[in-house]
Amino acid sequence: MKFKLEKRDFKPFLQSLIDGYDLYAPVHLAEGVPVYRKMGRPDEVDLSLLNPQKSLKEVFFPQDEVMFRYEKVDQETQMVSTEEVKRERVVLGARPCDIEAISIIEEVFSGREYTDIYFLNKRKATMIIGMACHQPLPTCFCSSTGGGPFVRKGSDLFLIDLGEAYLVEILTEKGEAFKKNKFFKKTSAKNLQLAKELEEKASKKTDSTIPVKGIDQKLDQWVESPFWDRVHEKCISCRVCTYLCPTCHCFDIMDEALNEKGQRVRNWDSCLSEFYTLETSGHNPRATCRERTRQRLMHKFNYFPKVFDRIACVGCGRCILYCPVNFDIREVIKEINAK
Amino acid sequence: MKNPYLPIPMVVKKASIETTDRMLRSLELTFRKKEDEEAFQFIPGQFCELSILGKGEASFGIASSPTEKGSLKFTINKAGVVTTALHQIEEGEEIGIRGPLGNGYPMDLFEGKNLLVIGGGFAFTTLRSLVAYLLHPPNRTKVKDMTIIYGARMPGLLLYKEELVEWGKRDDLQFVVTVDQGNKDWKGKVGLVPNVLEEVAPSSEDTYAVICGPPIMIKFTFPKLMALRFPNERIFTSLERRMKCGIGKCGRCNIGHLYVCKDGPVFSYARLEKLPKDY
Amino acid sequence: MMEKSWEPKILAFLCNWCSYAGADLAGTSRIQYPSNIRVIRVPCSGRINPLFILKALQSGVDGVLVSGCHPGDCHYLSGNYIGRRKSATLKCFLEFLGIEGGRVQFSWVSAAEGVKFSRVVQEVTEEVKKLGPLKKFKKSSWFGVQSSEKENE
Amino acid sequence: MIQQKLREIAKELLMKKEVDLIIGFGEGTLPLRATPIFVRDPEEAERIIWNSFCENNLATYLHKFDRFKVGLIVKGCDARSVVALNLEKRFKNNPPFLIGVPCQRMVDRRKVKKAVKGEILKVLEEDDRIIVEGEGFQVILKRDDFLYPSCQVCTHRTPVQANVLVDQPVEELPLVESHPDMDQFESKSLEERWKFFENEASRCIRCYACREACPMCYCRECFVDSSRPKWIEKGLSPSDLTFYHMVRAYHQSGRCSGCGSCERACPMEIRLNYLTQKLNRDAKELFGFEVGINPDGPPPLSTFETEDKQDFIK
Repeated sequence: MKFKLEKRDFKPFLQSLIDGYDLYAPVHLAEGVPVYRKMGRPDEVDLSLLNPQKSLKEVFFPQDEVMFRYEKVDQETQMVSTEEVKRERVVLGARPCDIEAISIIEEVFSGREYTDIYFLNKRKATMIIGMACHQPLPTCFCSSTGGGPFVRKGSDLFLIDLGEAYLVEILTEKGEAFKKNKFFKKTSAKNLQLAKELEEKASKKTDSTIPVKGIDQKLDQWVESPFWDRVHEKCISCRVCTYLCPTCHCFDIMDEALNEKGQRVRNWDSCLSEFYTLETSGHNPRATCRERTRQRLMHKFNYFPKVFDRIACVGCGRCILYCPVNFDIREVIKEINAK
Repeated sequence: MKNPYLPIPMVVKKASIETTDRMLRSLELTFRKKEDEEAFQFIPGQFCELSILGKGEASFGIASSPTEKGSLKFTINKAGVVTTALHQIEEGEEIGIRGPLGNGYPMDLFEGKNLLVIGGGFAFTTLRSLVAYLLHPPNRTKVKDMTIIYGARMPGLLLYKEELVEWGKRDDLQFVVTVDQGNKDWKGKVGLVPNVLEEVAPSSEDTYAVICGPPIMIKFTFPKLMALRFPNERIFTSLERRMKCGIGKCGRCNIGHLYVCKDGPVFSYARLEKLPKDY
Repeated sequence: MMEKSWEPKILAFLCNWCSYAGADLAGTSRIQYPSNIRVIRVPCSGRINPLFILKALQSGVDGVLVSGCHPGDCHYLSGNYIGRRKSATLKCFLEFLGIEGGRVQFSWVSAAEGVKFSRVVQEVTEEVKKLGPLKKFKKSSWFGVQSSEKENE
Repeated sequence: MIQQKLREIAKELLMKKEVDLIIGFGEGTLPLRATPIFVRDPEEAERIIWNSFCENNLATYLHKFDRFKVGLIVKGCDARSVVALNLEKRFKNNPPFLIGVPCQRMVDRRKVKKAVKGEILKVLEEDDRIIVEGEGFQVILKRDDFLYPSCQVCTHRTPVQANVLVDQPVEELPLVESHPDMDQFESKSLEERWKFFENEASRCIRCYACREACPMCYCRECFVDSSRPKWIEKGLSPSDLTFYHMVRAYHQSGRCSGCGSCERACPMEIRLNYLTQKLNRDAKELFGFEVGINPDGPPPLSTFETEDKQDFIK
């Protein structure tokens, strides 16, 4: 089902979303730094930038998240779990790569034996309004990892910016709630044609030549390769790539206490940190940057595919764009492929 | 949907210092709620996350046997924030617990076979669970010959001393306790675990071996097992890694594509051989 | 209403050899000083890691007093001189960031200066009282607030 | 010219086996970027480049490669970091061989990006101009308008201590008198200053890139990682974020070369440079100490003068 949403109706449309849901969308903080935030007013939404530094995962798996709160009253401890999502949510303006990444995290957090209720509750309560990328960055390689700037997978609604208006596509049952939305108008064949052209143009722009195919099997033989002795050299062990990565999902669980009250919190954690695997005894299974860099890359391209049959990279390019030392994952993939 | 991160409340029934260096303390916990107790079904080798609110969580192997109904036993080495708190907690106080977690020992494989159990130091906890389970009257017939070798650095560092005496009196198992260094009161064996293993020389025929201990012990015992012709797939060990969630989500305890918390902690050497040496 | 009931909490790090003894002397001589201070005895004012001061402020005190031996009197010869440099840089830095200088104070009090100790505590308490409760970066004002629950402002 | 000279020196050092490896800059994979490279083979010395985007402080790698004899390509600020590390006795047995480059000041890639509409695909440097090209556009920018703030105020561009210097020393004058962020910050009231600081810190994602990029942050265990005592929680509460940034900066007191690497490394574009600039100014005013210039003696906070300022002490 396809509709047209005029730009002049966009703000009222956003207002209707804010009235009906918790609306999450990119907003500018300062200095041109956008983030996903819960919106209070329609004019905060800023779709001009492609991807905020911190990816969409933040909306489903916040960097710091209270798991439960507790209070000690006499001898008894009362615990209040915070997994419940109180209001239906809408995410607007997410790009296909980030949306794909959510499904990657979902693979881990759903799981057969144990389910991560905090993530899944949010996922279930959220409708995703995806947005096409017209101007992929030079660092984008989603076309190489099986995605693309116009890939609709995972979106309930999908917006394509046609200049004067948005083309709205309703893609799922969940999205059909919007079928009768008063701002959605009939669309024309001309608009559909324009969308098609934009799609073709954008698809050509993202790099589809990064050879990730078969890399998982290739890496089977690479665990002890001297290749890892050099790859890590320039890495300074910060966590930029893992925190900004839309698919990285490691976390730490900590207790924060203040007198008789407290909370158990989970915070993002990173395999690039020395303290990530350090045991109390002092033993560290991944003691140097070499093993930790290997872990990051192997997890994305070998370990993850072994369990879930897909790589854990969506080609968003954040780790390349924001790395302080210009560590380029594309180069590493190419190098592995060339050997 | 159940929230796997929420601890269930338990109460410290009994706390006791196990060793003369006072670094190991055993806690016997009872369930606060009847329904929690009924839902808690485990096999030897599984572990739990114990939590003291405000301090955090840490994982510990269950030292009691499933046959010992009504309570759970853990033995805790004092090392970090949580373990120190667990050393300070008093009888009657509350502890949060999540579990049972992990795979446990492959009891189905052991069935009808001989079993060799080798333990060193405080890694004996889950082995105690295993042994106590098998020595429970109807279970003893599950395996044929049982050989147990347990070593510690000094007599005072041996765990579960009273039980060790009991086991030593039994005639349905070969039980060897050894210390690296004896003292004037010690009348038992003195010798390192690998050497004792060589001496005892159990047959590898139709036998499974379970080995848990400090890395240095494993390093020297493993070749002796090889010399006795134990194949890799019949040697099992229980690994330790830093853990947080215990359910295969938080990411840190992976060895290759496997998670120690979810796919382990018990692995056969045949399986470990194929993985990166990330442990 | 707030002003009437509110009393500042002040953490005092006192060096074992001089200021702690000075406080003791104030006590045994029955010299009155405000009960707003909580004392932590430290071996030397040079032992004070600026992190202690910041952590104290974060954890809920409204002011910090560090007191040690007079220059030249340090039991460890130079501890208070080294501490003086750390104090100077920290004080400048905190004021630069926007934390009132009055919240972090330093003094020399010898074992014989019970009267001075009492005066210093009175002055510090008065100053912190004037500044009001510290809200900036205090943990408890933020406790239980999650980044994900924050709305965009 | 500088680039050629660097290659020659690197090649010679490696051939004569005077160093195990050279740490320098190579071509980055993005426009406006250079990337650290680690050259072990004399033939590979050809990969070394020099341009206005060699922004990292390579001295930070000296900790990672402390078991090697390192030939380090340094700008003025990097060299001062090495001197400061030397004061802290970091290289007792293995001092690095410093290949000094009198620095032409580095270009702020973010400033350039913001000045240009559209994606930059190619960048050329010509004298004092930067030519930026993208799909269907070419923009010529005046180089001096796009420098890092820390570079604008730099007064020690020529490495103070280098085993070799690849070019003539440059004139040591700051381009602007005072740090732009500093000025702006200091003109504010106490409350406004805190608000600004807190607001900047609020973007922090605790990635610790600022810490890792800094050569002076080499503690085995940082206060943020310590669990006993636990100084700080790991979440994003404004209390912890400001606490982290206060302490991280303060730990640089009397130690920061002012290279600005922390700020450049930050993916969230948090301004950090003004904090350490302030500490440096204090070190100079209070103790007459300038980081990296005084090659002898202990760092200022490990020593004292009996005459030190104490008017703030009751």
